[in-house]
Amino acid sequence: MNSIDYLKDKADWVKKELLKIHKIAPGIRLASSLSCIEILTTLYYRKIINYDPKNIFWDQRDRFIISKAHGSVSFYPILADLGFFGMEQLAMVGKPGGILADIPDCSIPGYETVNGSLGHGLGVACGISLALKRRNRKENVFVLSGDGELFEGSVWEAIMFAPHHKLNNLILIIDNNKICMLDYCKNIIDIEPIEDKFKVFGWQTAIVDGHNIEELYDILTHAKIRISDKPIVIIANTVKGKGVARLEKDSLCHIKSLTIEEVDKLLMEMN
Amino acid sequence: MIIDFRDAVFNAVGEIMSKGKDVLVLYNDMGAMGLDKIKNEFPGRVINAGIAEQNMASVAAGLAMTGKRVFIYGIIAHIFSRGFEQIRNDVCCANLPVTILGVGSGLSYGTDGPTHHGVQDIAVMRTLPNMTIYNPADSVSAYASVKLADEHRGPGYIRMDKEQLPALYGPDADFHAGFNILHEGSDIALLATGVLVHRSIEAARQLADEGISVRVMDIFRLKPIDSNALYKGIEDVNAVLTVEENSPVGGLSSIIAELIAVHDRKITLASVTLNDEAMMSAASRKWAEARCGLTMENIIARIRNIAEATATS
Amino acid sequence: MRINNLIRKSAEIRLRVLETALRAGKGHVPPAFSWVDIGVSLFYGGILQIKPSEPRWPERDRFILSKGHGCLTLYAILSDLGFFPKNELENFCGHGCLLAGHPDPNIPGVEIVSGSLGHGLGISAGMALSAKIDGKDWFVYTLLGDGECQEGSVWEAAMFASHHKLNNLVAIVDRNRLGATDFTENSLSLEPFSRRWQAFGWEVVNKNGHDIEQLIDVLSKAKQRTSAQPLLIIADTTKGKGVSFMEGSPLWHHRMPKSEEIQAALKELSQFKSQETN
Amino acid sequence: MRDAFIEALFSRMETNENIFFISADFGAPALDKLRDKYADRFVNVGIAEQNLINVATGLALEGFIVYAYAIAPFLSMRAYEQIRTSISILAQIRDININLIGVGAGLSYDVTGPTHHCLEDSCIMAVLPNFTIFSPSDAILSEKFVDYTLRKSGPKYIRMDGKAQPEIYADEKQISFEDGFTELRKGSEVCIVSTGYMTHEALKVADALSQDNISTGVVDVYFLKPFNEQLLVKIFREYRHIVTMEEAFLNKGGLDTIVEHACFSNRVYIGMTKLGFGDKYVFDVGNREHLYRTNGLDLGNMIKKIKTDLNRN
Repeated sequence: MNSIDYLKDKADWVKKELLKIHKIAPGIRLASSLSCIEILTTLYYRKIINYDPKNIFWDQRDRFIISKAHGSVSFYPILADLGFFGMEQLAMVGKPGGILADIPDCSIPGYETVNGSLGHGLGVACGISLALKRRNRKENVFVLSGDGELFEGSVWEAIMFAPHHKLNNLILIIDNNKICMLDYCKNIIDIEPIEDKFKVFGWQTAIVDGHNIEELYDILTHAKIRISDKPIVIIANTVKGKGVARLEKDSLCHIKSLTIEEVDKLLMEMN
Repeated sequence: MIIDFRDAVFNAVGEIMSKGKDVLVLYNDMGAMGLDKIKNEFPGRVINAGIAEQNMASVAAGLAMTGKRVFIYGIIAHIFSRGFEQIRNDVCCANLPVTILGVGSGLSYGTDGPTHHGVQDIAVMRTLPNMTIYNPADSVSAYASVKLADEHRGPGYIRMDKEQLPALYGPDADFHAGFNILHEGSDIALLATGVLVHRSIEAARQLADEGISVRVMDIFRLKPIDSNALYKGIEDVNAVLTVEENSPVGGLSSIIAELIAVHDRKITLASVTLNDEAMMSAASRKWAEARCGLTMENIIARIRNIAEATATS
Repeated sequence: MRINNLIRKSAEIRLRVLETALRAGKGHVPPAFSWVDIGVSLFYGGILQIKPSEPRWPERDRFILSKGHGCLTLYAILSDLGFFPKNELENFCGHGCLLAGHPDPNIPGVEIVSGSLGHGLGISAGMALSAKIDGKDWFVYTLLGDGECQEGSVWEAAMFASHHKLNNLVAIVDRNRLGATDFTENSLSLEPFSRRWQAFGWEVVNKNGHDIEQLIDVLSKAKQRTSAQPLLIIADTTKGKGVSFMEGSPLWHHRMPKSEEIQAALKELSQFKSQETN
Repeated sequence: MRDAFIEALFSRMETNENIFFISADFGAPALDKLRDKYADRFVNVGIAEQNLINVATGLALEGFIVYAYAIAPFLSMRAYEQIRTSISILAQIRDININLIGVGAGLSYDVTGPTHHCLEDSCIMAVLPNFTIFSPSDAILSEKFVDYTLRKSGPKYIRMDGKAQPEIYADEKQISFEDGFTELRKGSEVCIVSTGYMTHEALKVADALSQDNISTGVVDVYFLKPFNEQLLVKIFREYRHIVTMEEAFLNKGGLDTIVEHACFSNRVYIGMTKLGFGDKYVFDVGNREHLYRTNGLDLGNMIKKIKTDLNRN
């Protein structure tokens, strides 16, 4: 099977597992976790990101910081599948004795830092990138951030910092699903066009369809080739609640849950 | 009757808004049903400031300086800490009528993890001069807290539990003292705040059957403390146990230690608090409470121990 | 006031700033010098509608000094205009005096507590929003330092102000290119500065921050603008302007001149007096 | 104090390649040569305290021993949530050695107004799990602490006075980082417990009291967290009155509260006098001495207060 078909299959599987998790942990941020499935799948299943599940803090790993941690429950099945922890954990999300919580934290293998409060990931990633640079190491630092996070001033401090220090080992992927918790971002504070802002702040930019695995694979592979001394931002346009019609249409989908019947119906359709 | 804290609080805010057009609400993209209601009722006066807590506090100060009465709403864990310096300099230094409505006291965000736990905010907000802090244990006192904060016309902070809790107070209850006695007793005073007031009352009831007479006081205003009045409430007992779902540093246990020291009283003082550690995400509220001894069984056991010790000494 | 008089006023204010700092042995002189001409344009150029006899006049334009460490200039101007007696300057940082090392609203004419950077623009946005809600005509003028724009909170406020179309807000950046220890472009570069603000939805104009004529020209048109955007004036300035050896030197953020330096500085700043007699 | 610390650190950077120094555009004479010589291990992040903390975290995760340097109130309060989330919580899971150096504890920036005052840092930092809080009273102590920071991982907050202070620890053997405090003077009646700048005042007070034949001891506590409760309580028991002295707010979880906690929970019931600042911002203008006077903390007043309290017992 070629890479793209393989990744598409994996993305489907991740989505099914995510829905199953939602059945036992209705408090997870489902819609936000749905919008980044293809991004996570592409990063991990074709080793765009280097990792070693047997040696989680392997010093040659690429660092991956999930700043929108609340909306990354779709990362759980991937980590389990790749052997970061046992598959049985997926059935214990949010349950006593399990290691996986509704909002991921740094005690989970595969997560590098504490998140769950927005606007920290990029700054911490800047520190890591700087450390790697100063040690002349070749690993990359990937950050997955939400778009609503860009409202936080701390993110802009980091956005200024990275190009100033020529952190071209830093690749920021924005899951641009255009919805915050309560409304479309543009109704709260309109930050579009995001790309223009990054450009004038000294970043190399790219825009992709965040659900198109072919495009993602292509751009992420290229992003690792350092052609300039600028940090790279990939604005991945996505749909919050992707693949679930009821969520896709709802500006409040961040806080919406599906009923067990709805999940079962979706799972059946996917099979 | 069980009413959500947020509903009670926003009912009170709505009433205040209907009386004066200069009342505004800002929130950091954090919702509540009660908020939606006032948003519809008072268009243009309930503003989503975005996920930008620092700016929200500064904007609130700017609005308040030009004659507005401002409420700001968000998750405790983020709102008190992300914009702390703005709350301190812009709101408290200038002593402005800005009331912070925070949801998620203690571990009420449970498995959402330590970034969402509101366990340090009492200690931190208590350092702010001019700040008044309310930690209501039910929706009736939550509603009253908003009204009291509004009367006060200075900076205020109201903590809300995310879970629904049964009402402790009737409609005629008076909250001006900052605390109320909810269970009479004469041997030991159990001073509780927030969610654990409920468990404390239940513990006192059970202990009454064993012949241990426990007075339960709901300390819902944590700053300022009416030192003399509160001291009167514990003057006659042998021992005090403070109970809170909060850090062991700077919270109710500290408040009462300070109070007793000021009055030079030789009194047995013990406290039930969370541990000085971050509760990682897989920790549900129940799990964490068991870990730190906030359970009914442990509160009762602690009181029995104190009762024995004070009886023999 | 004619432009020449304003230039003279600037020189007078600079001299007073230095004298005040020397007397107290304290204070940030170069960051005060860099915005003297901006301050003179605002306060003496017919821009700010204010009443020195009634500092809290509700219809006044608000002036927010966000870079609080530049307060010596504000003190000199406010005392000169009669907001408080001039002899208060003599007691700057003295025991029990009115004027502290950073401004607070106990001082007539001062709106906010500043001294920590990155607060003023958010507060100003709140004030401007309040004026919009109430349908008031007054404007908010905010002076920011350029190093201050390294604070994330400034960009939060920048987004907020443009989103809420606060065209009654005029921010002026004192672009002296120096922070406390280094050039801003060395510590955390801000350029392309005007394009960054434009990307955040602001109308931006660049002016020479020591050219009073230019400054008054742009400031006097601010209230007639039809654009919905808030206005940012990037005023290119020189930190320590007016004393040649302080100008543009990173050493001088809060250093005090020593004996010969004092004489030299006073001499340079007093030149306007001799010019007058000519 | 800070120069002694930075000088010592500078000399360690020669052999220890893991030391990284970052500053939020805040300087010191001793810092210039560090920046010149070790340009690859120094970064000025700009006036961006929040990012200072997050960058520190990233560097520490990659194995650097990080020193993050800024003015104390901005470091501790502007970036409070970053410190809480990216350092305090993370340190429970990951081994990170981060040393936050805040300059300007208490009122050391006397005339610069309340935005630069820092009367709350000991409390707000103490409430954060996994932190060590170091509060030195002189330059020797602060210099000696450098090797401790290299040896002992984990997050630390170092609150330094902004002004040079006289030497206390000319005899370095008196310093014990294991104990976290030094009993500078032994006595039998009054025990003054102090930290930071106030230790210098404490020694003056002790002199005055001793002249009046009141046997006075002085304990300089430099580890506010972890607080060596067991050993200190043992010392307290040898006295009949305790005086706490800290340049901080009173009754807000600072040194006074910590001492009270320690006493009550160990059933030490002796009289207590607490010297510090009341619940208001200090807007008075003047040097430190003047501010002490306007806040009732001039030497004469402090001694009078202690004597009054002594006579009451």
